[in-house]
Amino acid sequence: QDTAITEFRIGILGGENAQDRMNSNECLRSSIEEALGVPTKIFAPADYNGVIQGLLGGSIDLSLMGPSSYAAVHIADESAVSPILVKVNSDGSTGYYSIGFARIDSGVTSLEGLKGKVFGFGDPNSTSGYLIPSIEIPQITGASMDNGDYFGEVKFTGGHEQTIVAVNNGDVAAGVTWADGQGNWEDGYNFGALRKAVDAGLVDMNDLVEIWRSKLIPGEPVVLRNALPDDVRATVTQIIDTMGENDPACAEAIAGGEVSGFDPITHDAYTSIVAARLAESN
Amino acid sequence: MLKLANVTKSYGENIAVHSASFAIDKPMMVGVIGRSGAGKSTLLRMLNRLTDATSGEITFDGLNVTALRGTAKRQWQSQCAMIFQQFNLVPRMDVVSNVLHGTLNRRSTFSTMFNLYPDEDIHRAIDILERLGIAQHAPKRAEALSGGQQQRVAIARALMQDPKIILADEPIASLDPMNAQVVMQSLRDIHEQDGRMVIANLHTLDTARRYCDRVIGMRDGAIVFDDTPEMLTTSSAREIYGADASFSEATTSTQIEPDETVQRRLVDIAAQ
Amino acid sequence: MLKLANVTKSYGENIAVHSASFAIDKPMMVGVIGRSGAGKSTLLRMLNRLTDATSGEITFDGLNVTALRGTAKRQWQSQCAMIFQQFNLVPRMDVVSNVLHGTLNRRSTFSTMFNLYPDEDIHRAIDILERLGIAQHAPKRAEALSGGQQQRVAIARALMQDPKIILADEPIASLDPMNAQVVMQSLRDIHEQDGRMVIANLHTLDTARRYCDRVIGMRDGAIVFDDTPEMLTTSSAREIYGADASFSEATTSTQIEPDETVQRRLVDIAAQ
Amino acid sequence: MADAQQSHAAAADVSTTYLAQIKAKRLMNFILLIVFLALFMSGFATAESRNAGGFLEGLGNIFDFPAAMWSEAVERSHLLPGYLVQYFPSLVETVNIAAASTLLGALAGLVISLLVTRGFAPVTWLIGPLRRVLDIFRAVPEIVIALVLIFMLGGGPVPAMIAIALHTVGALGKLFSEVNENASLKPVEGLASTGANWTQRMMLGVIPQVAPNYLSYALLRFEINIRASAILGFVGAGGIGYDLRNTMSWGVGKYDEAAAIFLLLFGTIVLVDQVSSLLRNRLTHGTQNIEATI
Amino acid sequence: MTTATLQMQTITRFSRKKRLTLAVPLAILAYFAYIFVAFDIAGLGDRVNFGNARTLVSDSYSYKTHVTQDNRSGAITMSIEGERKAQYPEGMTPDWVTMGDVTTVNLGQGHVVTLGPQVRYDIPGYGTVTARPDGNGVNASFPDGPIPDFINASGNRVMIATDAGRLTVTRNRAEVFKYSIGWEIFFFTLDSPYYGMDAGELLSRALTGEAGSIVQGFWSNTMWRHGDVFWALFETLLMAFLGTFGAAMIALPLAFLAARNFTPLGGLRFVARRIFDFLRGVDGLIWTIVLSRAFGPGPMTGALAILLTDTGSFGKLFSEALENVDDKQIEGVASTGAKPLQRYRFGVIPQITPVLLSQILYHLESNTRSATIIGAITGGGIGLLLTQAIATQKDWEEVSYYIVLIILLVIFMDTLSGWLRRKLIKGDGGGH
Ligand SMILES: Nc1ncnc2c1ncn2[C@@H]1O[C@H](COP(=O)(O)OP(=O)(O)OP(=O)(O)O)[C@@H](O)[C@H]1O
Ligand SMILES: Nc1ncnc2c1ncn2[C@@H]1O[C@H](COP(=O)(O)OP(=O)(O)OP(=O)(O)O)[C@@H](O)[C@H]1O
Ligand SMILES: [Mg+2]
Ligand SMILES: [Mg+2]
Repeated sequence: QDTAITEFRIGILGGENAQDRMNSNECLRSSIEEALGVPTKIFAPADYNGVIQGLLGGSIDLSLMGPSSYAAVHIADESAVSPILVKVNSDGSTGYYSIGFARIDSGVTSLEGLKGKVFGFGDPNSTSGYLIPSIEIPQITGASMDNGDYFGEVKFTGGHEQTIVAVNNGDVAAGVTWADGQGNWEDGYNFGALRKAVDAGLVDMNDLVEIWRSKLIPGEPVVLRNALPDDVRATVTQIIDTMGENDPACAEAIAGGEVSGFDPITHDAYTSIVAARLAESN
Repeated sequence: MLKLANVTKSYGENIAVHSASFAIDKPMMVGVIGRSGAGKSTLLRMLNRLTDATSGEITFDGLNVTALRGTAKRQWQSQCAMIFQQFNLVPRMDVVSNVLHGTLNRRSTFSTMFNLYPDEDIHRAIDILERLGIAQHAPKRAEALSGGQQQRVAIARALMQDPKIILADEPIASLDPMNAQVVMQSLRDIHEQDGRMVIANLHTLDTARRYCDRVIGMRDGAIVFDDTPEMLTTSSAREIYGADASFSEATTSTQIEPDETVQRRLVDIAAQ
Repeated sequence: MLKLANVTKSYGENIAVHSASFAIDKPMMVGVIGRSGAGKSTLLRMLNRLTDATSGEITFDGLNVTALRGTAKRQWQSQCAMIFQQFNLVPRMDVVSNVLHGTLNRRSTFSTMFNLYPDEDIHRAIDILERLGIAQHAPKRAEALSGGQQQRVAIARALMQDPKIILADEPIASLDPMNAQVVMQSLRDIHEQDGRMVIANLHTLDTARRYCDRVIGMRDGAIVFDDTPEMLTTSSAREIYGADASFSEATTSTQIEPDETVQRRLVDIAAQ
Repeated sequence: MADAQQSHAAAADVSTTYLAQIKAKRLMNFILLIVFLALFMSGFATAESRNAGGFLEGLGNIFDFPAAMWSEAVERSHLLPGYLVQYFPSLVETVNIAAASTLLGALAGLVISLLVTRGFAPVTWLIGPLRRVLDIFRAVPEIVIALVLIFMLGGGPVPAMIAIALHTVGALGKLFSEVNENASLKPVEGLASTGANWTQRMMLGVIPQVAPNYLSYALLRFEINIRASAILGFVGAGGIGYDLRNTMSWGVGKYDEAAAIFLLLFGTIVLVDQVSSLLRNRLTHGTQNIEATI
Repeated sequence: MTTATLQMQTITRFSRKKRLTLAVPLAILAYFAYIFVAFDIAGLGDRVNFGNARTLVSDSYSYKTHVTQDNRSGAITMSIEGERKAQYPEGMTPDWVTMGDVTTVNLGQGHVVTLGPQVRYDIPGYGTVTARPDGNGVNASFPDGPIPDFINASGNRVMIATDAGRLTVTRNRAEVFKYSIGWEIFFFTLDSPYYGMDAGELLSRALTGEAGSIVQGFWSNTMWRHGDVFWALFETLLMAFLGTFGAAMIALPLAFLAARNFTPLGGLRFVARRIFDFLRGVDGLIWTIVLSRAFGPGPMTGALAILLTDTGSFGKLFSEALENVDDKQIEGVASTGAKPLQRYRFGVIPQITPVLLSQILYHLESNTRSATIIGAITGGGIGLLLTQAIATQKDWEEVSYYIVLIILLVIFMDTLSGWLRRKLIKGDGGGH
């Protein structure tokens, strides 16, 4: 293992504007830079794959990513990264749900109403936007997710925001995205992609209706590259672990919603996700 | 028939044709002579309406040609065929197609676009080519022909228009003397046999004398001579060509042989 | 000095030069004549080692030229300058740079890569251009010059090599008679004033007669004549050029005027 | 004698001027070279510092990705034919997008190019504005138009087709008008003298002259457009690019599919490339600058 | 041959030509018909979203100001486009909002909205709508008669969209949108001291020593982020520049390997050519993905991707140029005893420089466009900003801004490369 690093690189993803994302993670960047004493940079590629490749290739050191993306990295190279921390919701729970939703005026209220219609996934590397629903929904419908099998067509919209907009615009009849499932539907729950869309003024939740909800998905892990020196790993872990108490505003900014902080986690929590992903692979 | 009244064309400062007036009462073969830049081409182009006159009026059988617009103008162009010094054929198209272009004004845009020419037009085109002695080249591309042959294709296109007037702008200037004779003879024949009016710009006096019924001389845009060829003396030629004492007819001559030989050759060529 | 012994060059079946042998004992001006395909160019190219002889031996002052390889071969090339019919200059580069290419063999690869030549070379290049009467064109691109001027640049490049031998392969074939005289005169001057050996392929008998001290005639790859110009009778010329009875010197002549006039003109041109 | 001296003085004069000139030029070239190298080096340093991974560190890993893909593709090579069949329709869609947009773009480019060529244009004051329109069409990257259109029309091939067609109009319009400028006006005038209308003059007088060059440029565009259409698939415009992106970003587990799609796409591009350069060579000789203006 | 047979033949020939000339447009038509079906163009009418189109167009030349009342606390916030970064600071309001016990929002044309515990909207020509949100719903009341189309009301929500603006009332909040023309806060954000100043005043202040802070205010505008946008443009240009020139430098020596007259070894030539084909055939975008494993996201990855693709293109073009060189010049240089490198330098390079330069400059321009696209994937440059702005589907004015910048950049590069081409190739000094 390296004894010293010259640079620390954070990869971020999510639906917002690249620059907004960089701005909301600025607090994390500066505290890590201060603690490690090396230049620290943020990178915001357009899709999940950029960060995954970065972690695998060793050009990204830290990322907060979806469980499925983590699983993708783990499958590609077991020794590349490990999850260190997980987001804790404000009620103390960890984890979230994949939520299926449709426009209220379409009259669809459940998966049954969607037969023959267009269904939208987010990004193929998304846990809640693809992986989990692609396994759990067929168990309910009793048919595969192939085009024309149950749904008329299954599309990838490209990301959570795009799914929400697509459903809201009627481009797809229904879609899946993620939410913590706590709080009011009108607000888009306490946090998640729906809440962000509501806060950004993209949608009015009164126009939408929930039609399906997955089993609890383990929360988004903070992953750290294994090849980093131990002291770096320890320092970074320490900063984020105590973020909830020391700088709650920053914790919310990087988590993208109300959280109480971050708790330690290990790979064991994600074995089911890895299994799901392997099942989806060829 | 054809009447020009004070027809003037100016390009900015430069006056190409200056108040030209003349009248031609019956179909005849008219030669227009004058040195380079005298305004011969401009005069012919205004007759065909390729160029618009600045002022003055051209009338033909009472029709005010200068005032025509759009379809009526194109209609007039189709009755007043033009032959160019450089032939102005479509080089990559075959001879018959080039001749058939003479019918464009009569046929619909769509049908000409897709080569939908009536059979009788094709028959006529071949007849005309036959008459000009180049029927055997009908399927060739225009660019594959010699200059004299191309000029005859251009004449065929003009005849295809079935025009009242044929305008020829230095039709033999790009040709060797041999071919020049053939082309001029063809124009003369057309005039004599079909009774069409032919107006030809010529750059040689002897050609004008030999083939034309009337000669118009231009100098610096103005008409300075208008009479029968017999009246074209060396002194009047000097007047037209700029009164240079060193002027000699020989410098403009293209005559090559006594007539009999030419006639024999013409027959030979036609028979090829 | 220069000695060829049974030098042969064959291209597959085709034998371009067939067992050529001759010796030249002192610097002189040698003309090689013969009709197209006789092997003149091949002979010169073998001398310069642009082409390798198939068999035979060329020696120069005891040095076996045919056996040279690598640096030694290039060394030889630099002592044995070549002038081509088409000048073979670099047209996009200026005249002086082209002349300086004559020093390439002497200078290091690195410095020449960046066009870095010593100042004294540049001075010498311009002096040579001056001598050939084209110094005023020094900064121009070679492509901007007329044929005769370009050929003089090529001669300047050759002189820049400071060669023992100058080979010229039909140096005047692409030039008009006027320029041809200037170029031949320059070659003659170089021979006379610098005492260099000049071997020139020529396609006209009168040029060979007028400028050369010795004439070698080739036919079908073999040397069929080797003597002074005075011995070059019409009958020996017929032998060289293929014994065609219709052969007449006039067809190959480029002479334009009596000598005095040419000389005057040359002076005029040089003074331009 | 005096003459010789004089001429020698003249030569010295030429020498000094030439030396001064050549030294200025040398210095200029040297400065330009240094400036260029400095720009290049500092540009590279900037790019590297703004990049996540460094150049030298990354160089060793350059084959990781292809190797991962390769090993998976080899491991499950028996599935390959199946994938090729499965994704063939997507390939057809991509090629169709390219073909339709090239055709549309070439037809519109043909008309516009005639409208912007002096001597052919029926309305002279339109030449300037239309040329600016062509410039703008050429300047906008296809992806921009495609993304905006996807927003309005939803995903699928149509936005890609329109986006590529617009760009093609701009590119071909300009190239065609350059070809037109070299066309002879004589046949056009000849036709005008018979009373032919504008359409007839253009179709019969101009098109036969320029058709081979047009065709050659259009073929080259088709080649470029296949690539463009595959790329637009990446942003949701359908076709094989969309499948490639989905399988590639899934990563391990679907690399074999990605490899199959890549093979399809690459094969098509190479095929079209070879066939079109063969055809183009036949159509025009001396195509020195053909690729240049694209 | 008689005239009659000639005529017969010609007619047959013309009917063949006729069929051929008709066949081409018919084939094109048939193909378009197929495309019409295959791309389901008929169904496009259903899929097209005119609402989106309208948003896009109107957004790109206008902006909206949100006035929001939190119905629980009664707090009023005002911001442009509803963005937190563009909130009106305490004590600052647009002149059409009057704060007080109740807040009056004057939408113009007689449309007035009053916010407070009870929300009122006076709609000229219709009447007054009131709504009193509480825990049970919004409790709206309307003038008598049927509710018109521009009102969308349910127990939990009332939405009124008129030409003057829009009012939405839910249990939690009441929100008014007022639309105005222009790109507000394009130059300075609301919290900047220079906000709302006209050009004359800015100029006079700039002259009195505030130029630095004025530029700073513009540069660090948090809404439009001109500084970041500039960097992004620069990154895009940088990728194109590095990629193009890097490729040219690598391709030039390799091109000799692929040229028939410089590499007599057929095998080597074949290999070199296939390498070029491969580099070209795999598009830059795919190279980006391949390279991002090794180098991670960023502009260098993009530049290298362009470099790889263009090495392929240049290799092909340069080797073709090399095959067309004139041997006479090389032979001329060789005859002086020049060494091999010198032969290339003086016999070959001057001949191919014009072709080389013009190709490189053409590619520089077209790579500026490619760099936009590649940046969208690799995480750099204006392309990323643009795709992200489009993906979020709300900042269309920013999208327009970026598009205008991209067009200007490409047109600039086009002009520059044209100018350089004329200057370098036609002008003197090409051989050096
Ligand atoms: N399109 C034009 N624009 C400007 N000036 C023109 C144009 N066409 C002709 N001219 C000028 O008008 C004058 C007459 O030209 P015109 O071509 O009619 O002479 P011409 O007698 O046919 O000469 P030539 O024997 O050389 O064909 C010349 O001075 C010419 O320069
Ligand atoms: N590179 C080559 N490959 C094959 N044959 C060649 C080659 N160069 C010359 N030859 C042949 O060698 C013979 C002599 O050619 P060479 O060029 O030496 O003749 P020449 O006397 O210079 O003729 P010319 O006056 O036309 O220049 C000719 O038959 C020619 O075809
Ligand atoms: Mg004329
Ligand atoms: Mg020779």
